[in-house]
Amino acid sequence: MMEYLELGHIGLIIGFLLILVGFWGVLTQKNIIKIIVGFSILNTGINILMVSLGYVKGKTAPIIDAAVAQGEGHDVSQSIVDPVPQALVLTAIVIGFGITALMLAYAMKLYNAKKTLEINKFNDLKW
Amino acid sequence: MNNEFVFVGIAIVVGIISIVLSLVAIHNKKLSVAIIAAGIVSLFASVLYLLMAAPDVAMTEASIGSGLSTLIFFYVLNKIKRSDA
Amino acid sequence: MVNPIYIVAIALGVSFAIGVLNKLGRNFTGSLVLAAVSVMTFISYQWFAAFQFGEQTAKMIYTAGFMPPLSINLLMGHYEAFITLMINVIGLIGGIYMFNSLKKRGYNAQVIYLVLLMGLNVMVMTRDLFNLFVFLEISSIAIAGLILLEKGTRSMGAGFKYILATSIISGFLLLGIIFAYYFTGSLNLDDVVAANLSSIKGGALAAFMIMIAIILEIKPFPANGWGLDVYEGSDVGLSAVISGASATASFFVLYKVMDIAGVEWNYYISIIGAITFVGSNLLGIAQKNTRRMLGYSSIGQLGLLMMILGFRDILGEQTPYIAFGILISHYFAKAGLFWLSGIVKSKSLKGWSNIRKKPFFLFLMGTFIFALIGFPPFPSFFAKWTLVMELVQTGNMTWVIAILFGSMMEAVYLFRWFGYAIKGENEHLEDFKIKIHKITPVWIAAIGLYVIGYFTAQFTEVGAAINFIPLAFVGLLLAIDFLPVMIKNTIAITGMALHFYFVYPELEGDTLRLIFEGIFMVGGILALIAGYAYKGKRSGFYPVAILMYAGLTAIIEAGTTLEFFYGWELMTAGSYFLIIRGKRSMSHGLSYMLFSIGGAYALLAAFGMAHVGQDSFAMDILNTITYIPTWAYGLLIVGFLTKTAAVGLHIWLPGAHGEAESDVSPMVSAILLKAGVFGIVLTLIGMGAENNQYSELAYALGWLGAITALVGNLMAIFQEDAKRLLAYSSIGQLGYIVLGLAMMTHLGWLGGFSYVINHFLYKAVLFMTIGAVVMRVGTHNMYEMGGLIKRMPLAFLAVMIGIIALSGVPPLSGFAGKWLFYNAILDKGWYFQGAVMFFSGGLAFLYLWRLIHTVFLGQLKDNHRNVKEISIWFLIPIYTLIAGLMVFAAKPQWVLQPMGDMIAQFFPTGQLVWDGGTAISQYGYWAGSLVGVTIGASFVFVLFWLLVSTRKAHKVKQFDITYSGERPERPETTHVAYNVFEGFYQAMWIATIPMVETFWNRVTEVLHETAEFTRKIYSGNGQAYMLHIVFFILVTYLVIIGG
Amino acid sequence: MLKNILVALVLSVMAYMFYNAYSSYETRTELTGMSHHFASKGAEEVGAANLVTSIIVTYRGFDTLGEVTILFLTASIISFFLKLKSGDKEKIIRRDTSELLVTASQLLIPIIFMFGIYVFMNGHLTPGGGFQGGAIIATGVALMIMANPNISLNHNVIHWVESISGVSFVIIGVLGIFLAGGFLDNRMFSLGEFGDFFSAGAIPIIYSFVGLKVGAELSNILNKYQKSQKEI
Repeated sequence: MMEYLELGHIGLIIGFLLILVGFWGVLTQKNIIKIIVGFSILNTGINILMVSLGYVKGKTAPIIDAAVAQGEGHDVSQSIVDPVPQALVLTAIVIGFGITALMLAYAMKLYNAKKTLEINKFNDLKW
Repeated sequence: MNNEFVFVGIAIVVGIISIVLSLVAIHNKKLSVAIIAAGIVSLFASVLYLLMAAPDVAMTEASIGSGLSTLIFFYVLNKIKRSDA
Repeated sequence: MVNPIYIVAIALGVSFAIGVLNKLGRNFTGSLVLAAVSVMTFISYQWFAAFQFGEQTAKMIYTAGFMPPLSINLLMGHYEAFITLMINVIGLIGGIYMFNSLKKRGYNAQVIYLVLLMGLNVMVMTRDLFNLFVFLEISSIAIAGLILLEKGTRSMGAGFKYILATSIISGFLLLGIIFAYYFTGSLNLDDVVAANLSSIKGGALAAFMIMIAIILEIKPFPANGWGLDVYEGSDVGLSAVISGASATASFFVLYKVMDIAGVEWNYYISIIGAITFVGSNLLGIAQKNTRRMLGYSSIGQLGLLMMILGFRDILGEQTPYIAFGILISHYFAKAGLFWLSGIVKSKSLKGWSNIRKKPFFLFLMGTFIFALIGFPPFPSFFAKWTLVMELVQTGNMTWVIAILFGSMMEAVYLFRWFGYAIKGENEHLEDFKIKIHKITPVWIAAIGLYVIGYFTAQFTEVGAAINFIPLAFVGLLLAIDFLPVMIKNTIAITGMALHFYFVYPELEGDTLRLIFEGIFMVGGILALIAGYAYKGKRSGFYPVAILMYAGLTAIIEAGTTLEFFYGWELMTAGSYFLIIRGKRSMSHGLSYMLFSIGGAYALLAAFGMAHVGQDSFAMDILNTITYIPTWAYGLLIVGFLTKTAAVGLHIWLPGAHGEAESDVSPMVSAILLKAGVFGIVLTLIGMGAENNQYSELAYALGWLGAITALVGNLMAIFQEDAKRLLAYSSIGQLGYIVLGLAMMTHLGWLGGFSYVINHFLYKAVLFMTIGAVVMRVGTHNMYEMGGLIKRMPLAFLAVMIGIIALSGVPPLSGFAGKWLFYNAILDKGWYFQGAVMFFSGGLAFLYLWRLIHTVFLGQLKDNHRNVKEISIWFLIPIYTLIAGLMVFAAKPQWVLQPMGDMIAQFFPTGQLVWDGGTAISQYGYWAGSLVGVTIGASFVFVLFWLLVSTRKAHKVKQFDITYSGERPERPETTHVAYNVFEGFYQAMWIATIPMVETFWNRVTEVLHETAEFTRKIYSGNGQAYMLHIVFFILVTYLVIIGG
Repeated sequence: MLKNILVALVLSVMAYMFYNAYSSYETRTELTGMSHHFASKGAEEVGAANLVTSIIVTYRGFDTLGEVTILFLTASIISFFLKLKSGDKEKIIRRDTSELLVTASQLLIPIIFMFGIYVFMNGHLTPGGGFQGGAIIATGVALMIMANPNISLNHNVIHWVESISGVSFVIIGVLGIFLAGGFLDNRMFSLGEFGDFFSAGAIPIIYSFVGLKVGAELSNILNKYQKSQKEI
């Protein structure tokens, strides 16, 4: 049991749960703004998941300062967490922001067009 | 080692709160509440990132994920409310 | 060589710079964007050329100067170069097409377009999973932005649904990528492949998520409502780019990525592809909106490509060739159709009747549709051929059936659409403007298809054997379509004569082929002579007529099954166009096309089976089929029977032949039907001729022939339309031929062959004469004619001779056929079939007399008082053919003896013995000239006696009729010929229930209803679409990874 | 309601899938694969103390280019999407902006800008970098707009900054091909003394351009949204 009480596992669980909650929102809410909120929660979940997968137990941030370097010859790889997922998450956050902004612009214009935010009202194209 | 346990404790608390808040964000009828809740979820996520030794991500999440996103959400909400009036 | 990274650098440099340069005006920025795309095109072309024509090997480009997996690397290999070239070319042409619509929305739209292309390029080249994700997002977002080029709520809704769907998909992709990284410690595609994810615990799930996301990008059925909405709702230029560039890139990404998932995924990909291909094409049937229908078709084609990708282990080295053929055809054809739809503007299928007065539009549209269906000479034809050959070879018949069924469905809706365009009922023709920058891209796409088709053929040994000269001749006729009939007709006839002259030496000695080639070529020339009777330009007639003849002659000359199939499809296409030229023949043309395509697919499958175990495509592999041979021969027979219009497959014929133009009816009846006969002859030879091991097939075929003869003749009796009467009569006559051949004896074949020649001669005479009469009197209905003997005695004489020959009474050659037949039946012992034949032979008299009696005898109608004799241009071929009939009647041994020698190769026993002009069989003898003299003498005697005995009969004038003081409201009903078979009808009405038609109508209805019902899942609700996606993912998950 | 049950069902399958993924996870105790290389050789190869920065700017600089492009794309789409229709007049928002907000913003904005610039210029040494710095600058812009809703941001400035920094980013990338190992290689300049401000080759320069570009793009997006408020 104790080995699961660790940041990686917890992050993973939180991430998965947020993804599920996000999907729930995306698939059940009729209001477009709510759907977008669902997406942003979904994205947050994925990001937490990514960082968790890069976490190495008990290691510090991947910034090589005096505390990490500990003098010449020390292998830095023994003391830091994985920097790659962090770089990826950074990218993912920015992409997520872009998409959210775009969705919101759409939401605004869709509302302008039909004065409603109900997603099932926008079915001019079907079948 | 001690540090780690404190971190785990904080993470669990933060996690539970953010899941509750995310449910609030999905189910609250008021859009403004939903947006703020989602913003706070994002903010708590950046706390988690800090715990997991990812300060860069934490900064980005805090500024873009919870800051600018929420701001845009409110722009849109504001616009929609105003055109209702 | 320019480093491919410059594709990115230039695109982004220009995009970023436009933020400042936009002050110089939108035309400038637009041109700048096009210039950038040109440079990108050049870069990818340069690489492609180096791979294709040089010795270039794949080049890895490392960014940041570090080796992967540390940094991101791009690969420029042969395929990458080709795919990026495709993307950039369509980007360039499409950019020209969209120039104005982009300009209208400002420099931002122009920039987005450029970035979209850049994103697609990188998607193709990158070897890094996360980089793939980033650039996939770039292209998705760019598309979501460009959808807004089209204003209005519809497109906005479509765009929003698109973003929602792609966000879900990219979420899964990201999850998959990060797990793949977690398990393998690398993001590099090659590393991940090498790590063999599926062998790691949990790795299979990571691979699953990546794969399913990429597959979803290709919009698999049914999780593709969002994609369809985009095709329908966005600017057509964008739809063309999505279908041509974006779908191509996604497909390539799937190809690139699928290695990480392990071999068992091949199978899953095939299944998803098959479901998509069949499902989308089925739903396309119910579609009335052009763009959405094209969307269904696009998605369907991508499904087919997915199937091919899944088969890559089965198809081996052929995979790239097949995928290339399908991909490039779809790429040009679909883009071309989208572009066309942007010019025509009409959204509904029926509105396309706008273009019927614009032959070049029809040409373009036809080119694209035929390319999509996989007709020659387009690349898809060769690809589909190879695909079916390889699949059958490896025992994957089920897949072949799925592919052919899906293709059939696609043909249904595309040809229906084409039909609307050619002869829509819609009378309000909205004219549209044609802008040069919009039509040029369409032309480029069409020409590209032809050129690439030619090179695709050259690529394989068997394809390189195909003779493209006749097709080039068709192209020439198309190019000179603006000239008057006189010139074009002469050129066409000269061309055919020259062809026959050059081919003749090759066929000398091969009597079988010579007979058919003679019918096709000589008959074709004679029928063309009648064409001089037409005035004006007769736009579009000559290319399609020659197309049909090119196909026919290709069938005869075919040395390989591919050449045969190639000829068969050309012939189908040409005859389809010929048939639909008639006034009311559109619906018949459609059913003709569908039956023909169905038949062609049966042939294709059968050729595939024949190829199994025989490392050759030569025609003689048909003689030694070993793989489920009964099925193979059965399929061949069914395929050929669609062309001979055997009962059950005949419903297209009466309308198609009856409504065709006067000189087209003989072409499609007397000449074209023989192609089916030729095919059956080849099949029966293949079945072993005298040593036939498939007697059950031949037996069934025999009965089918007998019933066809009966039904054809029976139906002919009910016709009031002279040309339909002849058409039904043809069905019956072909029944005789089939029965004769099916007997598989020397005499049976001799009878069948003499019918082949006879039917050609007299049916050409009859159709041409009646057609010419119809041209003069302006109606098909016999009861509206009458007494025409006075106005057109030569036509009367021709019809007279024709029906004597047809009915098989002596002295003309029809009797020879009958005599041989009855001998053969006695010989074979098929008495029941013989009885049916005998009965239907009697029926023939019941309708034939009407051609003389109703049309030529009796009172001349008022409005026909001044009609002239039929045109001299019809009389020349008619009397030439009659001369042929006479020769055959007088000297049957001239024809039957060599024919007998030929048949003896296959049926050495039971030959007819010739004694000079006298044929002797075991049941009696027949001396053609003696019979002729006897009958001729008795005929003269009877005529003389009649003349003498009716000397005193007085002529009845037009109004010399007693009306009993009443004037009938419809005078024509008093005509003796009107409803003459009322009594017969009451006895035989049961035969007139169109059971066959009802059956096929029911089939159509069921398909239609299924489509109509299924497409309701596309409710238009973006959330439902997301649910579809999630559902798709999870169902696939449960199926593949399971519990 | 039926739909919610269906969704719940679907999500439980998804939860099952996630459970499978979770159960294959084991706590990581050491770096493997490429991350090991980054940790042990990264500082030496690229010369940046912040490994995340060196990955973002150099090793995976191509991704970052894409990322910047995505923001650029969204900004472009939003600006033609939310563009006022010709003929629409902008309305003046009459709102009393509080004295406090105006004063505070006047005081704060320069500081925020300075901070943003500091963040991206020190990206190779400390946490933060172009994206964070850009976001901070955009926040300053947002504050500016909030303090005075009728302020018309000088488009030209934003566009010039965005354009020039974008083009420079690409040009530096191309320079990398000629001066160093490949596109976006930072070693075209000397790596300098590890930990110095002027070190890590081109990273500070690239990250500054990224920061400026991201800041301009985000400000652009915010500005468009703000303007759309004024649409009648």
